[in-house]
Amino acid sequence: MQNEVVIAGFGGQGVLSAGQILAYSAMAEGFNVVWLPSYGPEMRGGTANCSVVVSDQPIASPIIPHPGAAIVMNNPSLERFGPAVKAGGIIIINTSLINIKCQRDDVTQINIGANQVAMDLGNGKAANMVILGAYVAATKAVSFDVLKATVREKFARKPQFEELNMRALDAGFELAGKQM
Amino acid sequence: MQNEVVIAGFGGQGVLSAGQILAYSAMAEGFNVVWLPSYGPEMRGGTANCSVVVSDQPIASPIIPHPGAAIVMNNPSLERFGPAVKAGGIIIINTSLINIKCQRDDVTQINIGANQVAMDLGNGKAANMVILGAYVAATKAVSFDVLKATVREKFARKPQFEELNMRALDAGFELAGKQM
Amino acid sequence: MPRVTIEKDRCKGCSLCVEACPQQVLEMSLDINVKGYFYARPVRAHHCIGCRVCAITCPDVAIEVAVHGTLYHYFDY
Amino acid sequence: MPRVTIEKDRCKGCSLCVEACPQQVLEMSLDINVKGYFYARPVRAHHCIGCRVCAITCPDVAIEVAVHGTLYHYFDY
Amino acid sequence: MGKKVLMKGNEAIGEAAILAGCRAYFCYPITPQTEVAEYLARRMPEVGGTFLQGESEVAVSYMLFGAGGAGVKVFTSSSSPGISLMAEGMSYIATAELPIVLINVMRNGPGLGGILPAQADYFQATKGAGHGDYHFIVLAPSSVQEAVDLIVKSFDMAEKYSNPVMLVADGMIGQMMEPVELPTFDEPPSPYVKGHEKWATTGAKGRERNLVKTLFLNPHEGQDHNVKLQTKYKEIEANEIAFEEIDTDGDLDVLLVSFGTMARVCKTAMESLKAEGVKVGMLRPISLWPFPLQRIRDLADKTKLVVSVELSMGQMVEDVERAVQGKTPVGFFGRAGGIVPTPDEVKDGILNLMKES
Amino acid sequence: MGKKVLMKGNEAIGEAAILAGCRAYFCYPITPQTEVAEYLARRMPEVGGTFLQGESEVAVSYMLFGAGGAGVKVFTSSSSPGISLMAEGMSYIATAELPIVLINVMRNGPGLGGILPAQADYFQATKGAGHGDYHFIVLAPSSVQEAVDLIVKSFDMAEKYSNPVMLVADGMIGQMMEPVELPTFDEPPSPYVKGHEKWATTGAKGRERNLVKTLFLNPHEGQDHNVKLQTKYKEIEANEIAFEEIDTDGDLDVLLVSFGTMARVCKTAMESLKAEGVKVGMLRPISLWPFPLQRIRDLADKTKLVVSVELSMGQMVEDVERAVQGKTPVGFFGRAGGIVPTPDEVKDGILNLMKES
Amino acid sequence: MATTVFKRPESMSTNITHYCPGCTHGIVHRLVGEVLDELGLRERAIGIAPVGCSVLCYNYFNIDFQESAHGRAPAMATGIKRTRPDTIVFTYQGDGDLASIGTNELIHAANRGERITTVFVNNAIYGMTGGQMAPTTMPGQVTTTCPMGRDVQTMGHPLRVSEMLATLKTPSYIARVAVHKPSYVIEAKRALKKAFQYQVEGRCYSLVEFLSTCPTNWAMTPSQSTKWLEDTMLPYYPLGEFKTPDEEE
Amino acid sequence: MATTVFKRPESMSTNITHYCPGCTHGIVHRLVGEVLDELGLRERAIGIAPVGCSVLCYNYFNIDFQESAHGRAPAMATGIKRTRPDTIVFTYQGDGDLASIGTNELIHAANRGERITTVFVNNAIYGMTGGQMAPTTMPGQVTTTCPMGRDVQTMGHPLRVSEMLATLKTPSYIARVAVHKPSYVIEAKRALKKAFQYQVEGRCYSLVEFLSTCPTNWAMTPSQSTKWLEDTMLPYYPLGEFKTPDEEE
Ligand SMILES: Cc1ncc(C[n+]2csc(CCOP(=O)(O)OP(=O)(O)O)c2C)c(N)n1
Ligand SMILES: Cc1ncc(C[n+]2csc(CCOP(=O)(O)OP(=O)(O)O)c2C)c(N)n1
Ligand code: SF4
Ligand code: SF4
Ligand code: SF4
Ligand code: SF4
Ligand code: SF4
Ligand code: SF4
Ligand SMILES: [Mg+2]
Ligand SMILES: [Mg+2]
Repeated sequence: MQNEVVIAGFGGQGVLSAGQILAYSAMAEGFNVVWLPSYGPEMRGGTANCSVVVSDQPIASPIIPHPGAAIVMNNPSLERFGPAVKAGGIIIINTSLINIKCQRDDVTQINIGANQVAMDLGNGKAANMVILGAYVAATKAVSFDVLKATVREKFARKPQFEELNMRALDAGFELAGKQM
Repeated sequence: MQNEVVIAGFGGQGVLSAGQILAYSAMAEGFNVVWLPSYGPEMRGGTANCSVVVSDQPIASPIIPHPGAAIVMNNPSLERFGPAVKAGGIIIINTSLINIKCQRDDVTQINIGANQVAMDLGNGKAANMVILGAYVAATKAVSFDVLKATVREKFARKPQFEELNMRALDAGFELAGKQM
Repeated sequence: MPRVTIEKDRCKGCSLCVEACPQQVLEMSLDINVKGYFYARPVRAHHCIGCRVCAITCPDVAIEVAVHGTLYHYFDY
Repeated sequence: MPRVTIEKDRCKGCSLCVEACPQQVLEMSLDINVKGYFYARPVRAHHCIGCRVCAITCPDVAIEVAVHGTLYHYFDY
Repeated sequence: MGKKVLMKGNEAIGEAAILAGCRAYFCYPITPQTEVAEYLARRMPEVGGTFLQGESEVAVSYMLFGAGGAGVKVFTSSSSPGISLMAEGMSYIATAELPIVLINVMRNGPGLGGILPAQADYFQATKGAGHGDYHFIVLAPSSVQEAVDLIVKSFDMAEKYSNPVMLVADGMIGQMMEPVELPTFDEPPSPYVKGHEKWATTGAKGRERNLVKTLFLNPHEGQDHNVKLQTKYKEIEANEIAFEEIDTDGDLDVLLVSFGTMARVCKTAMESLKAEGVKVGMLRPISLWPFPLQRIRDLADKTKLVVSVELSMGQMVEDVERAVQGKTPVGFFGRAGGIVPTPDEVKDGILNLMKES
Repeated sequence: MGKKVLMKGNEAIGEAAILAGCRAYFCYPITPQTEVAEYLARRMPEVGGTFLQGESEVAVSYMLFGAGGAGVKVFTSSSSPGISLMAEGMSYIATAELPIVLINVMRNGPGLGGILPAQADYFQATKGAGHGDYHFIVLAPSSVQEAVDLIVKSFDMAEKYSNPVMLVADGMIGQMMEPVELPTFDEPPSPYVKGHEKWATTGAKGRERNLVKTLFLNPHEGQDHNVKLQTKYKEIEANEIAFEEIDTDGDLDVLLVSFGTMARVCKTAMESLKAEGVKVGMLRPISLWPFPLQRIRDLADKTKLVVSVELSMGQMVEDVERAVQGKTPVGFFGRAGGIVPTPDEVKDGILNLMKES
Repeated sequence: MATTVFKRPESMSTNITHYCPGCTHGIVHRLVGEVLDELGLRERAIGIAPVGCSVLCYNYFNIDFQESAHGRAPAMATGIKRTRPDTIVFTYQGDGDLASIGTNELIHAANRGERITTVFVNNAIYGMTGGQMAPTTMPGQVTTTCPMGRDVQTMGHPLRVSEMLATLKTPSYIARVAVHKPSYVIEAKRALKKAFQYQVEGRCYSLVEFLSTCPTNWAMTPSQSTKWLEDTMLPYYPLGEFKTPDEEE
Repeated sequence: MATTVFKRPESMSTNITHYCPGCTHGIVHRLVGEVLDELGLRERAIGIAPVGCSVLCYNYFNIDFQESAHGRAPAMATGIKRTRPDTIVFTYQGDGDLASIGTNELIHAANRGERITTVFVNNAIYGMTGGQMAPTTMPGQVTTTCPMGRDVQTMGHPLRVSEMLATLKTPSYIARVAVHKPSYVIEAKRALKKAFQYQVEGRCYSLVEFLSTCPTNWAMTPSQSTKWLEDTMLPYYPLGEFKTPDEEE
């Protein structure tokens, strides 16, 4: 079993930490895992992305040109990673900020208005959790309970965010479930 | 034909320039020549020496562990280079400053009180010319006329020294001649 | 009459010009430009005195100022 | 009585001590030491007041000064 | 070994140094390894150690010299241009036989280049950036776990041989997160180098004074010191060659030689090559200096082609050629500019080389 | 060619640069090459050129970059530790393809070492002191005359290939005096690099602006630039390999490979070896990079033993091994610490190696 | 008819900078462009880019440029100006570049009296590499390499480059200005114009230090940054001309 | 009974120095030895030798020593003192070493407030390499790399290190002294003792600059050198304490 996902968006959308949470969860489940950020030019702004590989075997190449899934948080990310996902894979699209079409018909597309949902929950910053919940619902890369436990641990010292994030994960998980 | 000589003494005794004059003379006669100074520690004081190789063939190694001749201007120089001269070679000893004995019986020793002679001529600094004259008398490495011409040229702009140096060369040449 | 022009897609939304304008001519937009920034725009253009303060403040050379008729020389620049 | 001692073979013949001594105690030699230098030596030892100025001046720590009896403390050193 | 934690390579590198007993870290920021510094800026004070950001890499190399010469375990991290600025210092440190440890998280060059992963400092690391005859021991991890393990080992080797050790990783290893088991020790390693009392400068109380120097004005002293160094280097060559072999049993169509991240890409490429019926094996040097010359030479006898695969325009390939001694053709596949080739690109590259050879 | 004059190597080196058209020299003093600076401190003003003593070798390397990037012929000289400090700058200069010329009058190391002659910066010069994939053209004169000729040639090569050139001499060549014929030109060479208008920074008057840089943040741009450099290096390898062969006709008992002063000592040693009935020949590389791999490989076919003779503990020998490809045994004879072996020591060393092999 | 009283200077290109929103590097760029325009120097000018956030500054000017290694811009400028004395050469450098790794090149270019101008952007931090301490970082200021704030007991006090350089006898002009508010920008431009004017006149070294913001690594909004600069940096880094040619000539 | 009122300090070895006759490096050495003795620091002291004529200075002391690369002594001292805070660490550096190639390490060690002491020997020339220009060379002074004399128009004015360092807020003690005559030597020792005393007290960076002679490369007799120093150097390099701890604390 090997699951690969690339998570991409603007800097500040929390794509790197969403990837890390996924990686922590995978490790907690006893999988091998590699989290690899793009670390572009040495300056602020622009886009960010990371890839997470989860496997029950030792992971050879950390470079995944054609991942099984992509989570895209904005237009440039869809443009860049949409075509890369392997046939039969999954693309999770943040429709709150993406207004272009994904031209692939050989992949499953899941549309989540992540920013909107998060805003409705009280804080737009939780958009990354919404979409992460959706990803786990769609791929079962890790168990949803382990994912939630990881997030809970991570926000243990900020209970106000813990609650919000739990609800964000749930919301994404449900929305994706409906589309499967 | 190849002639090698090492010229050694205190810093300031003019051993490097004596070697250079010899080298210029040899070049003027159309020989190949290498002048090589010891360039010891990066600081003042201590001893100085140079070696001059004159040959009618291209000169391969500039390093002459066993030269045909040595000109030694003080005790440490005799101690160091006395034993190095090849058997059948020549050692020219500045008896003005050397009070130790050269233990070799397989070389020709020529004793010149170079400082004394130079002092008598009016300037102790010409000791190097005295002993150079002696060397050329003893080895005929270059023609004495060419040597004198070289020195004359070198001191063309300081006529007061030119005269002194000519007489110093002559004195050394004669003294050595008598000992051959 | 002075005219201030802001090149929308050059603007990075720092809002320094808005804060700097002595005449409250400028405000930040509610929608985003191609780079994803809220951008500055003149909303009270007729209050503009052509003083150039906004343009001088802008780190992104997004602002141009033109003046019709009398040019008041408030400061050397 | 003060006594100034110069270690002959440490001396490099700079003659700074000779110039420094307020009592003209020291002079340069006419013969050379093992290193080939004319060296400084006390020639009017009985004039020495033990002031240490020569020793303080010597770059080669060649001079020692000892004092018998009263020690005049001319300066802090 | 303790329990597994998920760590970013750069942070794991910092923690590994602390686990090895190191309590002194001097640095200058440079991408893609600045997180080592940022991590240790927090951690060193917690464990009572020294963290200092120097004014430049040149200065840092001599802070290492100073601290190393004072007998403490000392560490730094930098990246390609920063390492170049340490060239003089590295020559000095090796000459003084100071047991310092240094990691180069390589980025793409030459010049200012960029900040993406590369392995083009192989020559610099193994043949010496600085002047004169000297060697750092050079080790190349290919995972975060191995980086941790090799750093701990580096401090031991440095101490054992009184010789500096350089690790070379690429930006990818510094930036990625992987689970690691941090080593545990019955007795925590000392922050001081064993036996330093004999040579280190700590104040000459109750002993002869110690002197740490690299000047040898007397040529015989210089020659002797060089011979001493060479004797030590021979000993290291005899003891410390390390590599991993994968699928090298039996006759081979092609033997890949590759290190670090590139070797991981090769591992995946090997699967596809095997699927196409190619008998492929790999030797992954872990010690780049000393280099596993003899083992590659032996494997060359039973392989049709040896290919050096590097994130460079071809550097280790020269040592591979030296190893193979013309027994079989040697090919090269590489990329520069920070581009890490995909397993498929590597596969295609190998197939092409096989066709040509 | 003009008439013969007796010149000290270092002074001849300075004069040669001026003859080649160079009117810009930046330096930092270091024995055994300081006389180059002292000579040019007088000469440059006489010919209307620029002489500047910089604050350090690091600074000097970027003064070279600046002047080179402004399209002028520029020169520097230094010695081993000083060259190490230029490691970063050299990588930058090679990346920006600036046609600068530099001489390393090598002294004994590593570390501060001493000031006596050595050849232990072979690795540094040929494999790159700096980071990343780059090459200087590296030339090694073995007499004062050849130093002069090669410096003049270096400026041409630098211009032709838009590539820096490094000469490596040893302290002996810098310090000794030999007769030299200084080259004469019908038309004095220009102080400016041919075609610099296309790329050099001189003020963007009446043209597109020019940009001299080494940053390639886009990996594809970085890869392309690296490929461009490698293509040029291949061209240089094809055109510019230079060496001298002595007595290499017929079958050989031993082939010596040696450069610079050491090759001259070998020449004398060869006479004694022949006297003892040994069939000995020598290949003296003049270009160290590119290295005469193929020619040595060819000669290896007809010789029983190849020996690399160096003023080092063994560096060029690795390239010799690469050249020989196991066809015949490769031996090494060397000295360090500034000791130049006598012809007899070399002879004995060779005889011993012949016995062992 | 409308008169354009403010627009992008000729010496700048039309590229949009990569700087963060509100980063005052952009203002300093524009001032350089304006001064080059106003003094008619575009075709004689050669800029040197540093390593730092402004490493790409060559993209924003329409003049000849060289890009330096970290800290070495003054040496590079020396190489150019000594061999091309008719050009106008300036370095553009951040505080990590100029006041940490590159202090030696700075001091010696200034002390030799190189006929160049340095545009020094002091934002009290290493911007490009993500916010490490600089020698200019303020006491107590939190950065990634002084996570508890700069402790002057172990890391010393911030380096005042202009004051230090002004003790040198050689340089012509040293001034410190700020660009966080329009009134300061106007003053800043005056100083920069003087600096270039002196170079045109053949006088030696000039430097203008710009107090500048780094909203990203200070973790502030642009307008908070402006206030922090005013409240924290200004008192420690007083503005003014520290050295003018007349003093010495 | 005779009381010895002057003899070689314990902290020095008995080796005869390699310095030229009349070179005042020797005096500075002795002062260091005397101060270490008088403060009882021999067994805690670690010296750093520079590259310059005093490269071998470790031969003349009976204390732990490290030998640095050219100019890097303050960085080396930092490495030692930060990891061995109970030792007393000093660098011994010439003007080429400290004021040319090593200015960066000097300034930043001083500005970080390293708890070390620098013994700075300014003889206005590169002694060891045979008399090249230093940043401290006097206007008009002839050296092998400024054979027509230092021209301040092209090479700038001599660098006054102590004045420059004294503008830094951090360091504790900066003083300039001379050693060409006994009365100056006495003053010099007082300053040096203070500098070490401050280090013992845990205060931060101290530096004493010694104006020193180089008879060989100045091409003068020792006593001519003394006079040249007095007449030429003293007016440009005024003696005194430029910074003391009390000022700032
Ligand atoms: C030799 C070297 N060391 C380190 C770096 C990494 N580096 C790039 S930019 C930078 C700091 C720049 O800070 P500053 O000069 O203050 O500029 P800013 O980004 O704040 O404008 C550093 C350390 C490098 N590129 N080269
Ligand atoms: C990197 C490097 N560059 C240059 C040198 C050569 N060098 C040795 S000593 C010296 C100058 C020393 O002058 P200074 O510091 O004034 O000491 P002094 O001899 O005058 O006491 C130089 C340039 C070196 N050893 N290392
Ligand atoms: S020109 Fe002056 S008044 Fe007009 S918008 Fe700009 S700041 Fe406001
Ligand atoms: S100052 Fe410029 S970038 Fe900032 S908001 Fe105004 S127009 Fe936009
Ligand atoms: S102690 Fe004083 S009086 Fe005596 S010799 Fe020395 S300087 Fe002269
Ligand atoms: S001062 Fe010292 S070295 Fe100089 S002459 Fe006097 S005793 Fe001799
Ligand atoms: S990181 Fe700071 S200095 Fe760099 S562009 Fe952003 S705000 Fe400006
Ligand atoms: S060269 Fe100068 S500094 Fe060096 S020992 Fe001689 S007099 Fe002293
Ligand atoms: Mg900054
Ligand atoms: Mg000096």
